[in-house]
Amino acid sequence: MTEKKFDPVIVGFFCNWCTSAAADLAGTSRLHYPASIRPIRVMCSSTVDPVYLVRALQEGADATILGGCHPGDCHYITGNYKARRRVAIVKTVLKSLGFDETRVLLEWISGSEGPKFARVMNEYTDYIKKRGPSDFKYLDSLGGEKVD
Amino acid sequence: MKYTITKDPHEDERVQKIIEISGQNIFSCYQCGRCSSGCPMAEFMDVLPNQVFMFLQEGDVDTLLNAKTPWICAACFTCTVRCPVGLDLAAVMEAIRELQLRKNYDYVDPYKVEDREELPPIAMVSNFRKFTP
Amino acid sequence: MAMKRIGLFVCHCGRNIAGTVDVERVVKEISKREDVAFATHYIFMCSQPGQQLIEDSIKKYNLDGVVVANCSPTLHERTMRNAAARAGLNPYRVEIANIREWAAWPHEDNPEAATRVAIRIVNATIEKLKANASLHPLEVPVKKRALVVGGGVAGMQAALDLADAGIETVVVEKEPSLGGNMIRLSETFPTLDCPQCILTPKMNDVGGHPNIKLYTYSEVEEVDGYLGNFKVKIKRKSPFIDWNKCTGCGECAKVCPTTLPSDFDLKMATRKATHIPFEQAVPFKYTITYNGVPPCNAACPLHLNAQGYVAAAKAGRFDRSIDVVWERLPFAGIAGRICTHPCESACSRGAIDKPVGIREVKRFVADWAVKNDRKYILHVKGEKEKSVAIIGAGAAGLIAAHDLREMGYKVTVYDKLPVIGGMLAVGIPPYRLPQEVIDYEVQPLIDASVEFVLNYEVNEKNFEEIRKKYDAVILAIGTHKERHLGIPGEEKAMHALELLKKANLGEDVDLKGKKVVVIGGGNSAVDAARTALRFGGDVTIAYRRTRNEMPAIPEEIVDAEEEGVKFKFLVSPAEILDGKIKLEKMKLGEKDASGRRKPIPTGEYEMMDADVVVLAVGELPDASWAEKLGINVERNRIKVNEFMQTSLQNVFAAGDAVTGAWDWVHAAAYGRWAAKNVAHYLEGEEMEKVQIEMSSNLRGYKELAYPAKRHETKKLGMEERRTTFKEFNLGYTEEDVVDEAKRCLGCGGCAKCGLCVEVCESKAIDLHMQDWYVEEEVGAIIVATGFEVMPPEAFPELGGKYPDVLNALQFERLLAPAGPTEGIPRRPSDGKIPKAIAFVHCVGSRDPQNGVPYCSRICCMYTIKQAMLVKHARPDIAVYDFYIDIRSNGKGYEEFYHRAKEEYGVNFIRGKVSKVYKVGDRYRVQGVDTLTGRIVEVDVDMVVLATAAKGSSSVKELAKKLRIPYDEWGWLKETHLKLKPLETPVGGVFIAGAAQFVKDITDSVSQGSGAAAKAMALLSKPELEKEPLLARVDPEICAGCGRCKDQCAYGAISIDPVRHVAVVNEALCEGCGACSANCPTTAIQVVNFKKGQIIRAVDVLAEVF
Amino acid sequence: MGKKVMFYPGCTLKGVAKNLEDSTVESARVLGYDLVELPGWTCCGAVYGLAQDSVKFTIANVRNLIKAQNFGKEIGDNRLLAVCSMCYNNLKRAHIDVMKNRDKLKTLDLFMDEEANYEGNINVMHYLQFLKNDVGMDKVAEMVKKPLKGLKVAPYYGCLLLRPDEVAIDDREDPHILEELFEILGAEVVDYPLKNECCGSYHTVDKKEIVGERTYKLVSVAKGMGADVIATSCPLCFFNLDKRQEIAKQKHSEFEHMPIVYFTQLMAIAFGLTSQDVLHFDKHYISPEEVLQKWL
Repeated sequence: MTEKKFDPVIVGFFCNWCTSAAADLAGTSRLHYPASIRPIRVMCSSTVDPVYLVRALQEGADATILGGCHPGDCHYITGNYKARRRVAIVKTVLKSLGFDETRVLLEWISGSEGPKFARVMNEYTDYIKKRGPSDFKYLDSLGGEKVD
Repeated sequence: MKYTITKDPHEDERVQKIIEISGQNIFSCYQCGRCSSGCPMAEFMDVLPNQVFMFLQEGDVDTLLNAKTPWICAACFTCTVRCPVGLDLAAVMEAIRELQLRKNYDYVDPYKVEDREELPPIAMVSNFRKFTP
Repeated sequence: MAMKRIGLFVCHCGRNIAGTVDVERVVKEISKREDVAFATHYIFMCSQPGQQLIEDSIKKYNLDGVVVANCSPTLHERTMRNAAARAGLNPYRVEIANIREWAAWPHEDNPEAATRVAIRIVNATIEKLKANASLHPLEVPVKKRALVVGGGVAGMQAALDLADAGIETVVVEKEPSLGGNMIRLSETFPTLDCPQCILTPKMNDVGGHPNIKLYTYSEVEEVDGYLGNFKVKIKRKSPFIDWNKCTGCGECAKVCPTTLPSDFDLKMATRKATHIPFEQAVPFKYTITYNGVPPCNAACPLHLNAQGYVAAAKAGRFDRSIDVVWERLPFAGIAGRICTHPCESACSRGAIDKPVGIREVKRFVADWAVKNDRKYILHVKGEKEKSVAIIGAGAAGLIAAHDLREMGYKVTVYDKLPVIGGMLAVGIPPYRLPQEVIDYEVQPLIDASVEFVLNYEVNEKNFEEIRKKYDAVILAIGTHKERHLGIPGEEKAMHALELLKKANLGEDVDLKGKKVVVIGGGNSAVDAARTALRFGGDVTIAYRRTRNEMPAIPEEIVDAEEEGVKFKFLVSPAEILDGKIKLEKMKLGEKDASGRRKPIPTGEYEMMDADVVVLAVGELPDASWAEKLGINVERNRIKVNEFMQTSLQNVFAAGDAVTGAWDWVHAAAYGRWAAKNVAHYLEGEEMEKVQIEMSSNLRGYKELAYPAKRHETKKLGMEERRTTFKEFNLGYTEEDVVDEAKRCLGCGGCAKCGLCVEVCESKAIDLHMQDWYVEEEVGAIIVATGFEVMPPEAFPELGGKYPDVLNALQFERLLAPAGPTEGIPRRPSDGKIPKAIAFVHCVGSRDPQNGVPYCSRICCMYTIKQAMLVKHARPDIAVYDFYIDIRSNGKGYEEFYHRAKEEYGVNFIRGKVSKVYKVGDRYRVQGVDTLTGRIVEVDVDMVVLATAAKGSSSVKELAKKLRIPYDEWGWLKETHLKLKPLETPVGGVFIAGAAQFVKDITDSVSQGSGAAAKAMALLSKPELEKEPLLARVDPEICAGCGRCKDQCAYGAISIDPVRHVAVVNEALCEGCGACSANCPTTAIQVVNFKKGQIIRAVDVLAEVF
Repeated sequence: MGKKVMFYPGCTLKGVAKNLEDSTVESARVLGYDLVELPGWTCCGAVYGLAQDSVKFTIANVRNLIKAQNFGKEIGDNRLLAVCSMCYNNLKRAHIDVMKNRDKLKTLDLFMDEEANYEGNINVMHYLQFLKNDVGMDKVAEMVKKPLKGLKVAPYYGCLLLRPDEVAIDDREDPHILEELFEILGAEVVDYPLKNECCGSYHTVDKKEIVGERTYKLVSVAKGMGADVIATSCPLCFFNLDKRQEIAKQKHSEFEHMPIVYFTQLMAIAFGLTSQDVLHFDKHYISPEEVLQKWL
């Protein structure tokens, strides 16, 4: 795959109240962003267990993005603050294990920020393209566990 | 009194240059006028500070290059600290002066300064720094 | 468990989806899955035939799960779920795959990619769906009552609408009356109705409505519970008046001597400490404002109610004033003469000019009582058998004797002197404290059978006997031993105590024409010097530091100087010779422990003529005998524990003997504590730790400080002062004392002088009333806490510190017909009617750098209204209105603006003012007219600043209790600005009026009604339906660690103490899932968003292909 | 010997503002501090450059800061005192500028390859801040020998002590530090509303008529408030308010002269330092001698 174009895989966890709505708005506004983004809706950014992020990286994603409401705006009062703490921990752990912690991104995108949603998706994809594929997914020892 | 806008002021190179030198987004001015009303030098100006921003927002840099105002501003920062949107007006005035000075233009001639003996050195240093290239 | 017969329905959405996504390929791809029993596509799934297709397929293929691939779930999730339900499938077994907004539209430039994303999204959705459980909405019971917080116009509207609908409503208002900001207004735009006319009927309705329970002067303290079932604890602040008894007659306010700035009039007027905010107040009940213990009272070691007796004196009620003193202290005359007055040092007035002459007020009322034959009577509260001996009839001994006798003990006081008073009698010269005063004030003790045994010296010989005879003993033996300097020739010197004792006992000392040098800088040095002067001496005080460091009372030093005492500073005695004294020169060094600069010897000497040298270098207790009896003595002082108890258990000690030579008030304070603990000891109760100090951070009302110098007392003629021992300070006159008392700034609010209690016929006033709490259960809460405007002081450049520069709400009071100036604007500084007024818009608003970023919305209109009202009241007042933009976007608003401009002659100038400053007694407004491009200056007499509005300052506290969000400016956050402006994220909590954002009356009233309707809709159901997508605990694997509990923002999780597992209160849970992400064992999961479901979806999404 | 603190006098104090330098150094000596002149200091540039793309105004100041860094290590103190408002403003802004903008610092460090790099720990202080925060107003009060009782002083801050915000030594709209000092010196302080307005600054070189008008306004208002003197800390304000009264008088015949002093001169007088070697009244156009006679 020497000269082959690198198309990253980015799993996006979007909270139901802000970032999902922003994604809807970006779509409705026909704002384009790369198909690298593979979205899933969650109720709140705080519901995203660090395991989800790691799992995505393990299973082949080159990056993950977590979108929540702006600080102070959380539908669930303080969920986004909890998410912020969790992401910080994931990043620290990744870094200390020698992995690229910038492959986890936390962004505050409110329901009215369709353009921002598209911009973040574009910029982050470009960024990950520059970084190249993640080496995390090639770690056999961290192979995915069975889930029932 | 008529001015024809021929080009989107946002695209005007000299406006952009002023934004670049001053580091200020001149388009955030909403014309409250507080800069002018607080300006100790305003009564000596031909274009009020708030009008400077309107000229820039309309892309009319020529008027400003020919105006006395940028050379009358004393960089006292009264407008800067009171501006509701946080514009550093003194920096914008400096940028307009710079457009001239960088063409090797002397606004004052050091040889023509009177009472040079009694003027404090800081007066001359600051004057020349502001008004000569 | 997992679904095996899933149906997929892909929608074309016309060309919206199908134009980009290859729907057939999606169907084909998904059909390959084993768990998919049926897959199809259709042009409009949301249409009737589309829904029918789903219903039919469910039945036909016996589907156990459905994925509809169409648009955002916010649009048609409910539609599809209902369709499934009609076909008998549990609606929670339907999931939406959003392939329109998330695949077709963002990738419409790349159909191939869009199709692949769509397939992936559908696959992920199926993975999630597979483990979905069948769920049923929860039902929550509802308490059919409501709470409205805030009694302004929005809150009242909401309360009335609810009450009219038959819902019992509790209204909580923090002020004593309903009305909010609106009742402060003069008139309202654009109709020019007066709030008194249109709001008071509403207030009365609220006050009298059978379905409304009104708590004014109250605050929400705690909120518990959830949607439909809130428990609210309400703090009822003590008005110190029983409102059930108060008739609103106002007699209390008539006699109240304490004037405070009116909070209702925003300091534009004053009011009494007991007050009704305004004439139409609802409820019409009086409230006493009490801020707490004032600094004077706190600083007094005896905690006399100084503000109280000063207040009564202010009213000319000297009888009441002396009673207030007597509540804590029988020795008013002594204290009034010699106290070192810590009260005055703490007095707030001192920060402005000089403290109030508190001591002299007390002195005056004590003398007044003597003159008017009002005697203090010691009332013994029930005779007791036990007896106490007190050794020493000085400051500490006397108060201990008084207190113990009052408690009923038999008290005997022993003293070695022939007179009562100890150091008061022999240490303080008679020109400061005549013996008659002591005798007069001790008489009530004697009348109440306190036994005094004089000329009786207690020592090691007779002490044990006394100790056996009495149940307890207090040693208050004072400091009657001279300290020695240890310099050569000291034996030639006289000691200050010796000199003072002779003077006090009427002996003569011949010092005529002699040069007297007094060594020392304390009170006894000054006393000795002035005494020697009266004996005819030529007196000099020699002190080793400077005047600044002298510990004597400063005014006594001044008195001494006036009388002719000379001072010599920075010298220390080295040797006393015949007729001379050798002094070593000193200089000042660094500060020592006492905070005074230390004298340092220089090694240089000088000689001074001295026929008599008087040493006043300190006194010590003579406690050597006590030490012999086994009482611990340290550094010559009797050692006591924190209860004033000595090492012998029934022996207590107090006063200078314990603290070392100090002053009367501290000796008395410790004496009182000794007495208190003796009583505890005798009754076998726990003793109390001595606590002399108390602090008060109250600082009086500066605005009450009209210029008034401290009054000086009358003094005896100088000739008599120099030659006789007659009392030299004659105290205040009757006029002076009243005038002086008026200088008090009323730090504590109500002074508790008790004048109102006397006049209240219905006996409603209780100055000891405490705050209390009530609990209410409600189903819905409406928050209508309103707004505040920034104070003018926040804008010094606009002259905010000047008295005639007001904010608009203050000016509103001046325009109000019932306001302090009866609707004619007058300058607060001098009461003059202004000739010109300037209004400044956008002060702090639209100014993210210096204030708030938003437009305060109402200012343009109220400023125009105020300008108009000024013109109404006085057409000759010129009005200048400096604005940036006139925002008149309401019904009739623009027309109103034009009337001001066209008919009323208001001058509008477009440009923001940058500076306002005083020129003479007018104010120069430095503005600009941005339209003509000129600087505009105008001199006016008043300036009104339209300052930015912010949320009510107490709202943040309340919001935290309710768990509703707010922004940095204090506005409460609605769920959705456009579509859910009345709701909050917390179910059952609604917001109305300016609590959400500043708004005018029209909008506030509408919102009040709107919020009431929302609450009614909620309360109209007997039970509430709730989405069942909530957290659930698997008790089998829950470890009970509690980490989920810490994560829950709703307090929905608790740990079952018995089973030691987490339990979710389903009524409180909102289903965010914060708990599940933190659970180390995956025991707590949100139903249908389980970890396994998400991970399977993630696996599909992350997979590379 | 008092405690040593670094002092940046600036060019003007060495000539026309000798009265400012000597009264500062001597008043500090009374308070127990030795103001040691920063060895090898160079001109501060008087005005700070506002163009974003230029570093020329920062170089000299950073060089001064580096010198202070070296000398500070020698005397064991990192405070660099300035009393001229312009010097203070420039040094402080340069410090803040390079601290905020590390790239700029890097460029400068590279440019000045002879010197050590600036470490950023020099505490640039105005003498007033030093009095208030380090010496303590109590200590100042202690040293007052001749309280200036009855002298009405209009405190004048001008621009550069208060603006821009990041260098302000006090509230920019309602400063009180001079007021506090003068009250401690026993003087009566006039509530002077124009205390933070510009004097016309460097326009005194080529547009002295404008400065004359400013002086007319500033002095007349102070007079109207009943002030006997205006006290300032900036040699340029001092020059404009003092010397340009000549023009004010020519233009406005009703104009009344008023002496201008440095706040440090008032300190010196209150401390009993009345020698002309400290006060240099010959440096004043309008002599303050008559107004201050009582305390000299």
